[in-house]
Amino acid sequence: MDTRTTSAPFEPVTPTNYRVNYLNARYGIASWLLTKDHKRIALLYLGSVTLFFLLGGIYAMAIRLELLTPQGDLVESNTYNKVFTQHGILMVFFFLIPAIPAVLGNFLVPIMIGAKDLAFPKINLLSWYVYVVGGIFTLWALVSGGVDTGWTFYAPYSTTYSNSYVTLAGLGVFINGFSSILTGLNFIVTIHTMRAPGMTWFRLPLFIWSHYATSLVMILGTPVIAITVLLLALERTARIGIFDPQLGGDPVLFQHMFWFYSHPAVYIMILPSMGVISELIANFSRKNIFGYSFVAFSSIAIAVFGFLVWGHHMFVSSQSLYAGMVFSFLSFAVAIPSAVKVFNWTATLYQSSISYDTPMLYALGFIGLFTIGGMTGLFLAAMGLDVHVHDTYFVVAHFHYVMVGGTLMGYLGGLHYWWPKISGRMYPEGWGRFAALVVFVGFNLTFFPQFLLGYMGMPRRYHMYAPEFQVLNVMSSAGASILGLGVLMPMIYLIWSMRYGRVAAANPWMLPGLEWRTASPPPTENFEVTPVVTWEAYEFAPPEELQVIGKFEPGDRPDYPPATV
Amino acid sequence: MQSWIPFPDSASTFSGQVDALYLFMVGVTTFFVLLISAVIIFFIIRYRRQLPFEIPRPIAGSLKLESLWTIIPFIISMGIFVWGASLVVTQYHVPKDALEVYVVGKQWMWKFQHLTGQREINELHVPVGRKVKLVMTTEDVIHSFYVPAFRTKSDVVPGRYTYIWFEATKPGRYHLFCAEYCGTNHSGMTGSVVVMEPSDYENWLSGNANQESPVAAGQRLFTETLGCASCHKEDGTGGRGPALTGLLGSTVLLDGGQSVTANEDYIRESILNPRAKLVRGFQPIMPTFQGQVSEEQLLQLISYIKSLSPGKTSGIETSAPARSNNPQTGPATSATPAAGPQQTNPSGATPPKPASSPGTTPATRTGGGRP
Amino acid sequence: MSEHIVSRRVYFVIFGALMVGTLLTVWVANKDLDNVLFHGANTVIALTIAVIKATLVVLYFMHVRYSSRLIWVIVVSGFFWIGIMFALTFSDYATRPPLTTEQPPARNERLK
Amino acid sequence: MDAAHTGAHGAHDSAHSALQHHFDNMEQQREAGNLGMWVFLIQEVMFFGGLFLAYTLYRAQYPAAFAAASNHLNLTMGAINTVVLIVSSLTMALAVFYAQTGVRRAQVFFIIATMLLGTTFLVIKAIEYYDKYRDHLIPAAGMFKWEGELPHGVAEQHLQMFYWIYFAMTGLHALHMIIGLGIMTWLLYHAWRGRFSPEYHAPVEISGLYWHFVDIVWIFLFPLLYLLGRHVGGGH
Ligand code: HEA
Ligand code: HEA
Ligand code: CUA
Ligand SMILES: [Cu+2]
Repeated sequence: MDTRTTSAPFEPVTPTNYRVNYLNARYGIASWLLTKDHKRIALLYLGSVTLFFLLGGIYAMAIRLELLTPQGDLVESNTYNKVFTQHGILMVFFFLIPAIPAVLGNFLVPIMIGAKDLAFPKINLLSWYVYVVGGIFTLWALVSGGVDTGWTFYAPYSTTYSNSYVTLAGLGVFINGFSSILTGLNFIVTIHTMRAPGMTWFRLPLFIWSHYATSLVMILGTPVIAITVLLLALERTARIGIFDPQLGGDPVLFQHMFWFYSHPAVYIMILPSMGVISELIANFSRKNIFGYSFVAFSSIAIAVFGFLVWGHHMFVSSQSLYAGMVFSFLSFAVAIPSAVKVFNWTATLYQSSISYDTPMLYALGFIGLFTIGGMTGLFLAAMGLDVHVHDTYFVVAHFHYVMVGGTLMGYLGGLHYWWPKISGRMYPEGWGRFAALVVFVGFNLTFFPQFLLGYMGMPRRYHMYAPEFQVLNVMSSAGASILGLGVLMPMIYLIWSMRYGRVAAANPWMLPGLEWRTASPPPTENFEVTPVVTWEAYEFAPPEELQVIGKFEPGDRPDYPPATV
Repeated sequence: MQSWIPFPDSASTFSGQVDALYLFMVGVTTFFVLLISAVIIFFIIRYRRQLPFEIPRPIAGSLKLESLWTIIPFIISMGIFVWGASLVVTQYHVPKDALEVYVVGKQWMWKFQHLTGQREINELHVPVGRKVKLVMTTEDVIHSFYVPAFRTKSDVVPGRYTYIWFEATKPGRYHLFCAEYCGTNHSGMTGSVVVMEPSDYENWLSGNANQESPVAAGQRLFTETLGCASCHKEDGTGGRGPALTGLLGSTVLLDGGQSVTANEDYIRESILNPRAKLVRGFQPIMPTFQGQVSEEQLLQLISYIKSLSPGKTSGIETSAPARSNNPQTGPATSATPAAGPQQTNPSGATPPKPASSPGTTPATRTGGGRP
Repeated sequence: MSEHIVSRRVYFVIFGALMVGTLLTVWVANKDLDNVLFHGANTVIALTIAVIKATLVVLYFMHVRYSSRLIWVIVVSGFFWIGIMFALTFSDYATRPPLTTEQPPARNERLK
Repeated sequence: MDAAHTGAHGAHDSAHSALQHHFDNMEQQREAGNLGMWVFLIQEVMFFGGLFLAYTLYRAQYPAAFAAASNHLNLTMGAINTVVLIVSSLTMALAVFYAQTGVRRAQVFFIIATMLLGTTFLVIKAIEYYDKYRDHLIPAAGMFKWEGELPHGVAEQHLQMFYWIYFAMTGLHALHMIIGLGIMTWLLYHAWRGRFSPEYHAPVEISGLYWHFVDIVWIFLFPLLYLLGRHVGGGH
């Protein structure tokens, strides 16, 4: 257990708090708000996505409270409609899509490939500001009175009938899209051009592969949602346009354009998390990933084929049956690379050396929950079944299994795993494991009953429901309160650990990845000297051989690294 | 209604088939989840870390295994695909001999009209053991007609007709939900489908018999209220406007050389936006009726025009793709005003009413020019 | 890896070709080719000319002809993705029961 | 493009004043910039792609209306603008050429020429917009009025829809031109000060890519908006 403390005998690096690192290289608000250091920008993102997650979580709690009883007795229906819409918008666009790429990806992509920074540090900072501006527009819509279209903004309700602040919220989503695009652009260029000597494509950690795939989706998909919500907002304002049938338009075209992005967007959400899971599984079982290249290319396959299936959200929308069949077929095809990943992760554990640290618990939870979530995706992709369960709680359960049980688990696991690198402190392991357990139990209690509800026919976005659905809804609400506690715990103890946690060593887990071969927290330029990579990904070695690159002396060279505010 | 396993009522001819696929999927899922969980649990116990820094022997992978777990899931999923796709054809392929009911969704209620004239709101009475076809549209936003016990649903989309069908197998009262979010009272846009024994159904019909049938209502609109008959003749044999007898399901030659199959959507468009498809040989003299007829009245007109085509159902059999207006001609080259040879026109009189411009009546929220 | 400098001559030749393309496309747009060639010929020709012009700009003005394979892949994938968007969207619209056909109608005695 | 060998040892040119701290050498920096612009342009392709999709769908659905509305556009101005943009692409290409060869005066001259042509384009576009305003063809509720008789088989709202798409497409295109002019101003300043040399001229090159892309968008917009359907209506 004590392997992660600084007292490890072969630990070549001295404690961090003596040294100049990216956190203490500069002080003051401006040094954060104007920073071009990818690590600081990652922290800016960490703060802001957490804020949006809390807000979205509060909305989730409001949903679950309202649904305790069949009558609409807590809030009135307009309020409820705004609550789930805003829950969806905040969670999807302002939490889950940026969560892993913009926080963990931003922090780790350059370090893992041995670069000093992302290719375009200013654009990286710009992306955060764009995100913030998009967020402000959305929050502005929320405080002005909210938006009630559902996160899917379907026309003609959104263009013509809704009396809420659709335009503002749409602009928020539009602006936020560019933040995603800029992040993706930065990653693609960085991964292509900034790899350290010796870091060949097949030595890249799988985290990088999955971020590369994610970036492809961000670049190719996000512009389409941008133009779509822009047209929607303009149509709402000008009362002329292309989506409302009263104006000669076609509401189904809106759905095509919306899902052209929003289905690939679900892979923006899951792919980075899959990258995290690959790291966790390999590193906590001290074993190279089984079938590295299959896992790597399955990410690319998911990204590419993910663009071919959007019509599975429109099986009952009056889309042509033939198109529906094409989309259904392709949806099944795109499930295969996900299955390949799951099997490879499982096989990696064979004859390995598994530790039960918190990140690993999240990773194992991920595999189980993602399998359930993904398999229920196949229920939905089967047209005959989707006709029955479309727009019911079955869909709600499906996507929470993949988004919360999948992505959120991966995010929490990754956050714990890299926390020593990010903050220079260990999180409390006991609390970590306890919280992971609470999250797992709470999660299943919340969302499993929703599958049953969905098959029974309870439609989603319902403020009141038929009395026979109550028992399962109460179970779900009870689970949600456990889940809420579960996710609140890490927020508290991680913040606590920033001050009171044990000081982390450079390589607390004794792992070979490049991020573990620099100080914790790393200096501004990540490495004192550019590393030269001579080892494969997940090539585990005895601790003596895992040298930290460069020399860091306590209190040495206080002016190093050069200022890059 | 509630048993200890939560499961919905099953009350249509294909609800059992949907359940079968569902249970099969549950089986496949359970199998894979248990398999993976069991393997993982076995591994994490068997291979738990013994020494802090042990380095297990690396294993690169295995092409055999990779192919195995690519191909097996692929085969399984293709099986599910075919099953699901054939099921949807059952669900959405509307049989010809079905009893027709008109459905109009509106924020936030369902309006029904039977061919025999009965009108209902949020409650639909149907006989057991009869195929029922619903011709559906909406006055405002998208709604979705969903009867869980029948395992079927379809969005109702403004500006076009969608169709579903079912054959109830068990008398009873079943939930009807609006499944597509449609605004404030979406969750209140519910009702029930009452399935009755044929005799009860006959009683119910005769108990509510004194309402005008849609055909009669359509005829009244046609001849009196809207004055269609002044051009199309009372019996629909045509005059300044084209003949409407035998129209449904036939192919109509258009000005400009294309032709269309006349179905409900075509008739609807011709009423609301008569200039969009001009029958060859006729002048564009017909005014638009946009804003003057409600969706229900449109359905009545359509059913009257249908009644002029005895023995014909709508030209459409499947429901989901029931969108009509899709010229597949190259852009800009069709509907050429000067292209087709002009046939003689019985009378070049001016329109009886000034054409009010479409699209300028958003307040009335009655559908619109069709996309 | 170092860059290739395209000569001025190439630029002027490409420029000339673009101007010719522009004149051609305007000239041909006013001819009614529906009856001369086939229905929709004007559209096809106008788009073909546009694609050729765009290709010239991409290859020469934007130096792709002299660039690495990666740039080629990026350019091609951009247009490929647009293709996906069009193909699958129209797989819906084009397979809805067709209303308009170019064939003469099966029966039009109603018209009398 | 493989960075694995571009290594840490930038040797001679790592001292160039334009080298940013996180790059190893000028070659890597140039490559990153170039690649970044291409990736950005692909994003732009998809952005405009959504509009092209809507355009294609509705042209197929309302061919007569789109032909009629399109014939109402000013072909002469559209054609002149096409020529103006193509010439500006040539001058831009030459600006890049003189940056690569390090001729400062010619560089400055061609950047200015490009800017002037870009401005000309925008002015002509503005005149066209004004004409549309005068003819009540602005697609907004209450502002659109088709004068004269509606053509056969055409409903006014479909004419409106053409103009909606026309303004959306050309408006976004013009916005890109304006941004392009902003970039050009920045380039001009640095070219003027002799910042670019055969060793360092990536910004000129990258801006060139952007400018040519905007030209390409117009190469498609011109036939789609102005030309298709001419042969049936023959102007107005
Ligand atoms: C992280 C997000 C995420 C992910 C990864 C997925 C993954 C998948 N989703 Fe999901 N989905 C959503 C988020 C996500 N989805 C959201 C948010 C919605 C609702 C949007 C809304 O309407 O608001 C939705 C809705 C949705 C629908 C529409 C439902 C409806 O509205 O009617 C469909 C239909 O096909 C679908 C299918 C799939 C499929 C086939 C996958 C596949 O990629 C899953 C692949 C994974 C596996 C298959 C599991 C692993 C496999 C094995 C362990 C081996 C066994 C495998 C086989 C036998 C094949 N999803
Ligand atoms: C990333 C995506 C994401 C995440 C993480 C979540 C998280 C949760 N979601 Fe959901 N959800 C969506 C995305 C997401 N959701 C989407 C896209 C929709 C569809 C919207 C639509 O239909 O348009 C949806 C809809 C949706 C519904 C359906 C509403 C309806 O159709 O009527 C429900 C119902 O139970 C629900 C519940 C929950 C719950 C209980 C959580 C829990 O996991 C949340 C747990 C987290 C917390 C509870 C935060 C902790 C904070 C506190 C406890 C408060 C502390 C207070 C202070 C700090 C002051 N969500
Ligand atoms: Cu009507 Cu929901
Ligand atoms: Cu999807």
